[in-house]
Amino acid sequence: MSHQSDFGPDLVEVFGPSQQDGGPELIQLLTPEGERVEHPDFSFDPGEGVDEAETIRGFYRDMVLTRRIDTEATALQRHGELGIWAQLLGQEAAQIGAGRALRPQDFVFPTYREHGVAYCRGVDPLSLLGLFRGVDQGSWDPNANNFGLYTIVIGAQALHATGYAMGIQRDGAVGTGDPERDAAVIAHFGDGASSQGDVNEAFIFAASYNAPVVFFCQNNQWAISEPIERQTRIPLYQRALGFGFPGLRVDGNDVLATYAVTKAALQRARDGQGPTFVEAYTYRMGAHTTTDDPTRYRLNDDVEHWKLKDPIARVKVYLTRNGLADDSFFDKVQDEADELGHHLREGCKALPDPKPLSIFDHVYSEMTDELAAQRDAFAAYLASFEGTAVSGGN
Amino acid sequence: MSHQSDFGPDLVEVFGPSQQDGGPELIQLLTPEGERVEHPDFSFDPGEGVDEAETIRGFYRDMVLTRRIDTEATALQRHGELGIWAQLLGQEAAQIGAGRALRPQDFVFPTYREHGVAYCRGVDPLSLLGLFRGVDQGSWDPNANNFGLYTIVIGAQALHATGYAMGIQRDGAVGTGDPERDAAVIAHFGDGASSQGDVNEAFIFAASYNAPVVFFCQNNQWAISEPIERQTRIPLYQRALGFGFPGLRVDGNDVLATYAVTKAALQRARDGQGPTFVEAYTYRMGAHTTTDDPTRYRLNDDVEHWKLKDPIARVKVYLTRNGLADDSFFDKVQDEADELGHHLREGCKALPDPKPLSIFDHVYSEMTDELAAQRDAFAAYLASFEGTAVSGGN
Amino acid sequence: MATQKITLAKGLNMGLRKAMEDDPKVLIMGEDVGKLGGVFRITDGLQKDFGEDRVIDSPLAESGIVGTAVGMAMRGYRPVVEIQFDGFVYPAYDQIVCQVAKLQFRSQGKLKMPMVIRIPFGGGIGAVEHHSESPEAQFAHTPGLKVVACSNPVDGYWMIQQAIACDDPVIFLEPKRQYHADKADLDEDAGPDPLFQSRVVRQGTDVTVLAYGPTVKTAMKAAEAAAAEGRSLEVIDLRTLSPLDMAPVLESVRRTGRAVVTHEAHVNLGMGAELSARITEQCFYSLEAPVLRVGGFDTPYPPSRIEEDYLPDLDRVLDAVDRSLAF
Amino acid sequence: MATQKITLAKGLNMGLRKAMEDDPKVLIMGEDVGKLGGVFRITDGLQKDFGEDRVIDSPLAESGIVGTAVGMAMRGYRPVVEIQFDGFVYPAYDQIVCQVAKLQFRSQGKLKMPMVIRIPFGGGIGAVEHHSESPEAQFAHTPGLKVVACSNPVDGYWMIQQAIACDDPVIFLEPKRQYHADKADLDEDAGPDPLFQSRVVRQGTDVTVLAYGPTVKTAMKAAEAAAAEGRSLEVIDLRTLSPLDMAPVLESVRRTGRAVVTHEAHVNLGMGAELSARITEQCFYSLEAPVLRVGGFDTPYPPSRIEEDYLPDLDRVLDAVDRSLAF
Ligand SMILES: Cc1ncc(C[n+]2csc(CCOP(=O)(O)OP(=O)(O)O)c2C)c(N)n1
Ligand SMILES: Cc1ncc(C[n+]2csc(CCOP(=O)(O)OP(=O)(O)O)c2C)c(N)n1
Ligand SMILES: [Mg+2]
Ligand SMILES: [Mg+2]
Repeated sequence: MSHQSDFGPDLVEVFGPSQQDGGPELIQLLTPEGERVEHPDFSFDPGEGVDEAETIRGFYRDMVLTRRIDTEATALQRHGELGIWAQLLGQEAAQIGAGRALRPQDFVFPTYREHGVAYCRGVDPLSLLGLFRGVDQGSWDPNANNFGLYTIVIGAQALHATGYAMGIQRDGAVGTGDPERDAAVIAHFGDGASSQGDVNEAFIFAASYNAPVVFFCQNNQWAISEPIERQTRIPLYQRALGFGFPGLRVDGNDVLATYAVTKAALQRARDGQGPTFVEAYTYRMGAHTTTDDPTRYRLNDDVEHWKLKDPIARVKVYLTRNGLADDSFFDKVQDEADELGHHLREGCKALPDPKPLSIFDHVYSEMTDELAAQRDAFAAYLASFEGTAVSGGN
Repeated sequence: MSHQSDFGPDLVEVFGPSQQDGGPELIQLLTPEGERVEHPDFSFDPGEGVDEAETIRGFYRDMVLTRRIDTEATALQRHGELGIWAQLLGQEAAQIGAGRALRPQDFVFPTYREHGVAYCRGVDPLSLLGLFRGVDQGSWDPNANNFGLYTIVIGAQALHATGYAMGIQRDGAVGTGDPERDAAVIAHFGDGASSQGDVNEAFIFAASYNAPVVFFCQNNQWAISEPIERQTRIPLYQRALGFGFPGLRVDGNDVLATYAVTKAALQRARDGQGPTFVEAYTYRMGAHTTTDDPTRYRLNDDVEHWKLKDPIARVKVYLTRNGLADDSFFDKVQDEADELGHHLREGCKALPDPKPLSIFDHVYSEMTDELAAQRDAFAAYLASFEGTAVSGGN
Repeated sequence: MATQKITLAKGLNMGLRKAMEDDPKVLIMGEDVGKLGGVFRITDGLQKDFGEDRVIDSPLAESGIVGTAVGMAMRGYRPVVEIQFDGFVYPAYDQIVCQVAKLQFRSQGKLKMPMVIRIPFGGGIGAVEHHSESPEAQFAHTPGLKVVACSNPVDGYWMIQQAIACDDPVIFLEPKRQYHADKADLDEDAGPDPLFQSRVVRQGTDVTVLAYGPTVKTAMKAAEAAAAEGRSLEVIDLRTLSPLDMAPVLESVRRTGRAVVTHEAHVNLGMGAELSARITEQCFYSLEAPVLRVGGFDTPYPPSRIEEDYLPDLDRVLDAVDRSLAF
Repeated sequence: MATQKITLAKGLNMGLRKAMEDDPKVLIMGEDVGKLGGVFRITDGLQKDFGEDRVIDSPLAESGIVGTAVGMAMRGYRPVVEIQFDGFVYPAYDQIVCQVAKLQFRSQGKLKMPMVIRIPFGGGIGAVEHHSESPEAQFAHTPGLKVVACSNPVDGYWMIQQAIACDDPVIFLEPKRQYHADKADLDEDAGPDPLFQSRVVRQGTDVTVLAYGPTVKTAMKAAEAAAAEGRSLEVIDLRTLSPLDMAPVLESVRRTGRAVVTHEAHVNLGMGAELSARITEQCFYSLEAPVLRVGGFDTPYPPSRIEEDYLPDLDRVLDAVDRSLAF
């Protein structure tokens, strides 16, 4: 039997050195050193009659502004203006590559970290701060930019995305060949989320109904303090093979490759060819959130190793070395970033606190008598303090 | 892009004709015609110094008795002695093959249909009836035969099995090489259960901790009225590949192959090589349960097609054709079956109804005062009717 | 239109059909709801007539069913989810309480969540474990959800249509024991009562008995038996459990001074607890006795051979009535 | 042994360490409980000292954590599961109510389920959605589970050890807002009260205030403020929510004739409803006023900037006390 009991994958291989940088299956079009490279299946195509350099400069700008959103918000948290902030430092290329691959009619289901994708969809970055400041739970209109609300319960949105995609199928907006009509959905989640039942059920439903959804997983190597090895012992993109749809691992720090792969996956969905799993292989350079202390669980060496793969630096090197952008361009982007920073700093402090009685709003499409009575009683209670100072506090 | 958007599995192929009988990957050692065949990786090995024919005759006997348990219970339900019964007709080889591959120290987590496995573990078939009669919820001691209670919530037991296996690891009862010590767990579930989050999470945990568990899925092609295609669009055994452990598809109507494959998978687990997914490819010949009406959702042709693959008939043909068993043997097995039938018929009617006050027992390890008060009040209430006839009923 | 005699199962089936005819956005999702028509046949014939895209057999995963229904609702559909049995709603519990219930609040009304989750609930059918549960209190405790329970064929027909038309998520509880029991006359012209209104189904003067779903019949039988002994029970079919419609309840208790609540769910933290608390808060000086509760015991649901001992029946209701009157 | 000053977080950490030292079968499972020591550091240092096999970082799946813990318990271990935040217990709800709660009953006592599920609960920490929930009523409504809530560092130290020693599954609620708040003196020689006993923490004569977990502090503050106004409040820290320890509650209410219950959970079907119902059933003639409830409103938990308006505070407790006395 011992021969027969000796089958299955060789784990040493799986997380051996070959994997450290994503392994051979990593799809890359722009190296950390800023060199363009070829890939047999994927190439960077900005689209009919669109200037390539212009597009890449646009990506650069997007990533710089996205990073600025992150650093400003982090600073605002330090200054007590935000309760907490989920940092995306290091994941700019993954988010801009995915965000720019979308068409207006596509719909996005984000986690709590998709600030770059939100920016691509035209959501005012300021409105992202409300949730972290505690003045709302997501103030943008999901249907205004086809960008859903941040979802905090890990994995829940993967099912919403699949259901939304099933709705698109029922609207006959898949596989018609009309580029303005055919739509797809992208579900964002992290490496840790891949362990949740909901995410795996989403794979089941998407495969069963061949739903037009792209499962976009940013594998930033960590779920708070837990390394990717705790969630999977094989490369994560291979999870899709168990459900009968393709899985791809792209260099998540390479905006060109992420754009190309996501665009292909989205088109495949719009064409009616069903779901795709995209693993954007990247690294969480910051803490899990501003309340986390990564020094308790990870080595600085890793972080240093990944610094060399910075998603923005490689594009800057590429643009400069090939004379596709000059200082005036970079200065202009810098100025825009400063403006954005100003907008966020000033805007954040100006975000109005909700009114106490708003607690009772929108629990239902119309307030029930039961709830109205509770609200009125509370209003009367609050009124009873007018003039007098509430001693307050618990 | 259209080229690039054109990747992924060809679904026509997946459920095309090649799949109908399990496809090329089906592991088979005894054909429906009763011919022994070779397989490159698996062979039937009854174990050191055990007579092969004797073992196969034993399997035949096991399957006949198991089928008799099923037919008797079905009849008892028709006569109103059971509220419901989950039939296993057609799945005898899958259950006996798996059940006989176990060692005493292994632990079994069954569904509600594992009557054949229960029989292999030495659980009195009569005690299986209590649950379906409504006198208990499983009256056997799980630790007496290392056979857990029937679990009705689909998939829940897959996690229990994985946790139990993690306990075995902590007891140092894996990979010691001591055949009396090393233990494994087998988790039974169906094709429909493979869609539940719990089952997929069990795959995640088992892979992450390399737990000594065998996921034994009887793909009987149906989840009540839903065909396997609703749950997966690729052969189910391939699900395991997405989680990083081996998956195998065995002819679940071939007791020799099921035994060989399950035995190998269990040994692999005991050896510390981790989980294996075994898909026993079979067919639910009966209704889902005695309350189901399959004529509403499936064609008789399928059933006829599968009749030709009967798990018992092929063994009888093999034994007779090769002169390994004579009529006296078959008669003896028949007599044993009749005895068992008698035991079940008489025993079932004799199963005592639970006492009303037993409702309050074993809710907690010791009855709480709160519950004792409730019980006493109910006892007093019941006593108040003594003599008088309770009008009763809702 | 002529009246017709229908069972609860028929009423629900007709109501679902009507809702699907009236609004093309209405979808049905669940396990075995298609060809089989559901294990209770409530969706019988609907897939045949409305197609597989509107009557959707789902993979075997409740969280998946409710979670994808959320996405469909966001896309503008009105999904009606069937949970096969009460005891199998729990894998979907997270999606229901954290997503379905909260999306309107989270989005400050920018998103609507017009979803109905149908749950055959309660016991008395001789089933195995997990097939006879009464989970209503857990949903009623969750703000953002509405919870209703029908008790008869005519309500079944109307209430399911009203629940589907409601822009809020509605947990729709169906007393499975009644599915194929008594028939009633449906007169479509008569029209429905508002969905979120309780109804006095028998007038009385001595004690108010509050019931919903399967216990309405129990309460009515108790009232008949009591009448024979010269006691006049007023019976209220609550129909809506969240929000509660307290007006008729309070009006009644102020008259009778006594109330008994009966449900199959565990007494501890069951609907009876909330009703007792509210009645006492609002009728303190009218109460001649504390509100008494008759429900399932605070134990798991027992094996079916003794379920009738576990379930409230007319004798236990009458016993509570006696105790109330003895105060 | 000398007494030492500890926070609730420290008390729980020490209690867990003690339990692991005393019984090698005790295991800790959860997300980030290892190197990180949990997001609240309650398991700080335990993996370092007891190893990865006893302090187990789990994949990110709550149903998986609780479901595998069930299997470990069946194998003879005593798993202590950490749920990272109250709002994330729901993916495990099915395993908790259908398996953890029922296995002893299902097996007629042949199986034990000695599992502790630790849940940091309640609000007031300025967190985002799902991080400030109070799910206790849903678990207390489930027979087979025991539910306790600690309110101070010393109880934290003892109660966690007692819960781990208990052969029944215990939902162990920790008021996260108090983790690093006030310190208290732990005198190990003093020893604990029984786990399932409520405790009068302040004696009074006018109104009985019932609280648990985070609201015990609120109630104590209210009692002080009331005393300044010449009103004497008796405060009871319930400590156990299932089973309830009604004896001291009834004894107190019979003396004061008035009761106010306060908790952060929604009022509708919260613990206050059950306490009101039981008190009214058992002290009907002693009550001078209905039992009044001060809790979270019947809305989802609001954005943190207004959470203090949502949460019961001393003013709202005093307001209820006034209303009770005005009856
Ligand atoms: C159901 C649930 N459990 C636990 C948490 C707490 N939590 C928040 S983020 C996080 C880790 C998520 O890791 P990953 O999916 O990799 O996403 P990342 O944060 O790395 O982007 C955890 C455990 C949660 N939000 N939801
Ligand atoms: C969580 C849950 N949902 C629904 C059910 C109702 N149900 C009982 S058996 C069954 C089908 C199971 O199919 P499969 O897993 O293939 O096992 P089989 O019955 O074919 O052996 C369903 C939906 C259940 N028991 N548990
Ligand atoms: Mg991550
Ligand atoms: Mg099946």
